[in-house]
Amino acid sequence: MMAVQLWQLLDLLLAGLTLGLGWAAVSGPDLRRSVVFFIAFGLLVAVVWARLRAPDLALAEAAIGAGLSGALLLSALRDEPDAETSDDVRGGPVAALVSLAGLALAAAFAWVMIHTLGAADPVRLADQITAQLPNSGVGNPVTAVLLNFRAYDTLLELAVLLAAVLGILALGPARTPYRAAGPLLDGLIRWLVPLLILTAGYLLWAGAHAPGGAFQAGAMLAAAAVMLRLGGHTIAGLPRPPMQRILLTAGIAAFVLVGVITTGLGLAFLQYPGGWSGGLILLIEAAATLAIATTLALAYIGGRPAGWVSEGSADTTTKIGGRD
Amino acid sequence: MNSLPVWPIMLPLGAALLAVIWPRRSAWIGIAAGLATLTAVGLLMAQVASRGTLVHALGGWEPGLGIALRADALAVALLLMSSLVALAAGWYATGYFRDADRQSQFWPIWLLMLAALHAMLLSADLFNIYVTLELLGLSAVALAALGGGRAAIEAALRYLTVGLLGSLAFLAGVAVIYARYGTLDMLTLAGLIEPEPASWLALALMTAGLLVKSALFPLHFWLPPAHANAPAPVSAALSALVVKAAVYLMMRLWLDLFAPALDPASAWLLGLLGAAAVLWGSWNALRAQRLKLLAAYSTVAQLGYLFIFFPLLAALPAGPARDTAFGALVLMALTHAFAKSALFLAAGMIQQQAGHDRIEELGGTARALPVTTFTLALAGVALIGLPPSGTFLAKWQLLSSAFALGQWLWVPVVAAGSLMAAGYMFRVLGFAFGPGDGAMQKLVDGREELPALLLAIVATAVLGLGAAALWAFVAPGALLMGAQR
Amino acid sequence: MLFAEITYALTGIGLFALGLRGALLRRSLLGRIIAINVCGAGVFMLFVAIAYRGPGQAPDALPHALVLTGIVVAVSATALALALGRRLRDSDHE
Amino acid sequence: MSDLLGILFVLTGIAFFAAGSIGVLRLPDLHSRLHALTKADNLGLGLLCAGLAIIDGGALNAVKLFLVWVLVLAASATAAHLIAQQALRQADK
Repeated sequence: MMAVQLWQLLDLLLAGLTLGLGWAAVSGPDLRRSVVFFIAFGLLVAVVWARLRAPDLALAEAAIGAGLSGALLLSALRDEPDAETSDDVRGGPVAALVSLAGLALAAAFAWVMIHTLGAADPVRLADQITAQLPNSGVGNPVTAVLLNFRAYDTLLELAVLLAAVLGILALGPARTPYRAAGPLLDGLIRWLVPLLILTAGYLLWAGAHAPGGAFQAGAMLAAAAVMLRLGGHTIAGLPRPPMQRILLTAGIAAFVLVGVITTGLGLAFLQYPGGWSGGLILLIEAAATLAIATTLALAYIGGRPAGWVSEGSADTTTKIGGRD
Repeated sequence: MNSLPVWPIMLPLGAALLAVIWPRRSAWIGIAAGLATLTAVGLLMAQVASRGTLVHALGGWEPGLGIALRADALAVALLLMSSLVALAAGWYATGYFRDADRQSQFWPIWLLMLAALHAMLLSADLFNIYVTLELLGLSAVALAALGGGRAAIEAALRYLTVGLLGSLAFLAGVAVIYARYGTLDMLTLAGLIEPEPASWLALALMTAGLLVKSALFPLHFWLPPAHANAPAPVSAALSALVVKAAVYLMMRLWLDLFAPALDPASAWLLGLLGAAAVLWGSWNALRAQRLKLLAAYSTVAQLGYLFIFFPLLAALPAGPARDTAFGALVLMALTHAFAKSALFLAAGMIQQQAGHDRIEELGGTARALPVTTFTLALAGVALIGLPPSGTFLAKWQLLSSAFALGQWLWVPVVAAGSLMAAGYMFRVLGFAFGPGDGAMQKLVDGREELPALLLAIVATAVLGLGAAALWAFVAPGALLMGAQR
Repeated sequence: MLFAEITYALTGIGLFALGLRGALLRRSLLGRIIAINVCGAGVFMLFVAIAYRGPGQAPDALPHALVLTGIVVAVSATALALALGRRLRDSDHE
Repeated sequence: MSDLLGILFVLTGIAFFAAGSIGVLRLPDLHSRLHALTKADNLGLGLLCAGLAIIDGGALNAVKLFLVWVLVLAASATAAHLIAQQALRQADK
């Protein structure tokens, strides 16, 4: 009985800390503080995922939610000349009204959820997933959902990543690179990058039966790219642009090819033929890892790398069409 | 298993990959993909017409555990609309983007947007719909930013942040549904949803998200700058297709999935907001100084009409009267899509030739660009709702349903909206036919005016004259999933 | 009803409302993006809380997969928004 | 017995973390704050990892925990160095 109450206390502490950091991150007006608090908030959310027995999410949140988002926000902060804008947060009656509305929404939402969670059957789809897990080709239920049961969601999610990075590339050339690293940072990068690549390979492989998978592995590779970029490597270790184009599309291409082949066999789209599930999933995940890493790395670079447009045309950002 | 529903999504998606890998061939890839997608939609339509609704369980898993695609008459009608409009706008884009780099940036994102639209129309899974909403939103923002000017980037940024909040509200609603009913499959849910607080909260959250996306007054503020500053083919797709996708989801939720849990009177809220949108949008279109801004405000108004149908449909009992009103709603949405895309493409043509789109300086346009001016006039016929356009029939039906149900309020709104639409369209035409040189260059290739003209002809003549066939095709699906209980 | 489930579900709702408020009230792009991300984290936490089934039981993997998808979508949108913001700033300096 | 030892290690580690955090909040200037942060946290994390390894008892996990400690050590040392360097540069301006 004591132990249960201790856990409850820890839950309350963790929940309260999360809310407090969330508040600190959104309340402003100092942008630098907001970014730092947001990164800390992301790490704390990763702890919450671990607490709620979602290790896959804890990994992804730490690497993507806190890590990469944080890196993106920090480099955006570099462009902000006046990070301490005192008029950043709206005040006055509008603010009071919005706060009141937010409070009312939260109260109504909370009331409904307390009643719903009190009455609803907590099984939902969990038992179906457990029952079909042996037929999915992998042992980790999250990977089974992502790459088999709801593989189509993951396919469209890779398309979301692609759309975002194509939008970024269309906006203009890459950000100015960082200056070359000093000896100490350079030494760290030399150590870390191979280790990150190794970890990515491990996470990709382990994802079949343990926490991990394409997204976590891709994020690790992207983290290696971010490190390289911070150390002064202009294109963050990426290959030449024609290869970048192929890598960007690799994940979706693997999905679509497998899907087209399965429909050709008279099966449903992405219905892996018996016995092939495990292998096909690993193949798709490997392609997706490379695609995710390339996408996130290019997003971090923030624009077209040199040579992105083929020879013969200058890489300009002329305003065609929008002559207004 | 019948795999036809997969192709309208996978053809543009696969083509987007090819367009990324071969940037110099992207225009050819895009047009070929547009034709192939149209063919696939045609085949799907034939199947649905002969065999009824098609369901494809992706991955072979039972829907619930897996995700199902579902092609019914409504979805297929809108698929046909989007593949036709996208093909015409894409054809136009090959001439519009003179710069090879812009051309190669445009096509992959354009094809991703088309895939997202089709995936959304066909999806029968609530979380999957969230993913398609995000894909549609991000690709639309990336396209809107292609204009490159400060106004375009600023509008795209607001479009993005507002859209993200909308998607998150939708997702919160999905979480409530999963917590209460334990599934995300809409066909399963159609038999489960009860009139209770969890359902209402979920619907309220999802509706809030979708109202932002469909730019219903007063959440329309992001639309005019985003649509008016994007490149013309993008504006056409945004106004004709992207906002309509959100309206389509509203139809699915309000008239179908949640209908058994709702008091018909609650749809009055949507109707009232729609009426306000008609008046506000038309008024601002009348005052607009630029042709593309006029077209964007006109979209705000025309979307308003679609929402006026909601209280009518909610009040009508199942039967022929409801089917007819439902058909009118679909007809209205389709006609607006073709007319508005034609209007934006024509406006883009004028903007490119004259170097501006200021309405009061359009003098001489009729002499320099007779086909484009004719397109403007045809699109105007459809937007005002003159016969023989589809809008005329739809508004007629809307008014007769309002009379039959005693919902008098909508009658003066429709009348005022139509009068103002006549006002803003005749204002444009008046200046276009007026004297002046308009600083027009001679058009190099007359074929560039064709896509807009064809779209306008579909809006004004084909949909109006073919309305009976459309009605017969869509009406049996008027109850959609509810019919399968 | 489990204590942890309801605690974290309510925390998620709180974060959702906090983020929404921040996104509506902050003027700077960076501030708004952070608020939207906090808002998203709130929705994700609601999903993960629903998935939790107590210390002895394996949690429901479906919401976990959905949240993983959501996290990736969120970082894509963040990157696009920041790139647009930078382009806007550049065009101000031109 | 080994559990008790492990818990002792973990608690001592937490105490170091707490001291470091208080140092960051209370110390007057950047360099002494950095000092408090890196010293206390590195030692604290080391004790924490050691304690967890003792409680777990497995050799493989002990190696992993050791690796975690080494990586954080390397990263925080580099970060502290970079921050201090940047501070000196700004002070020169």
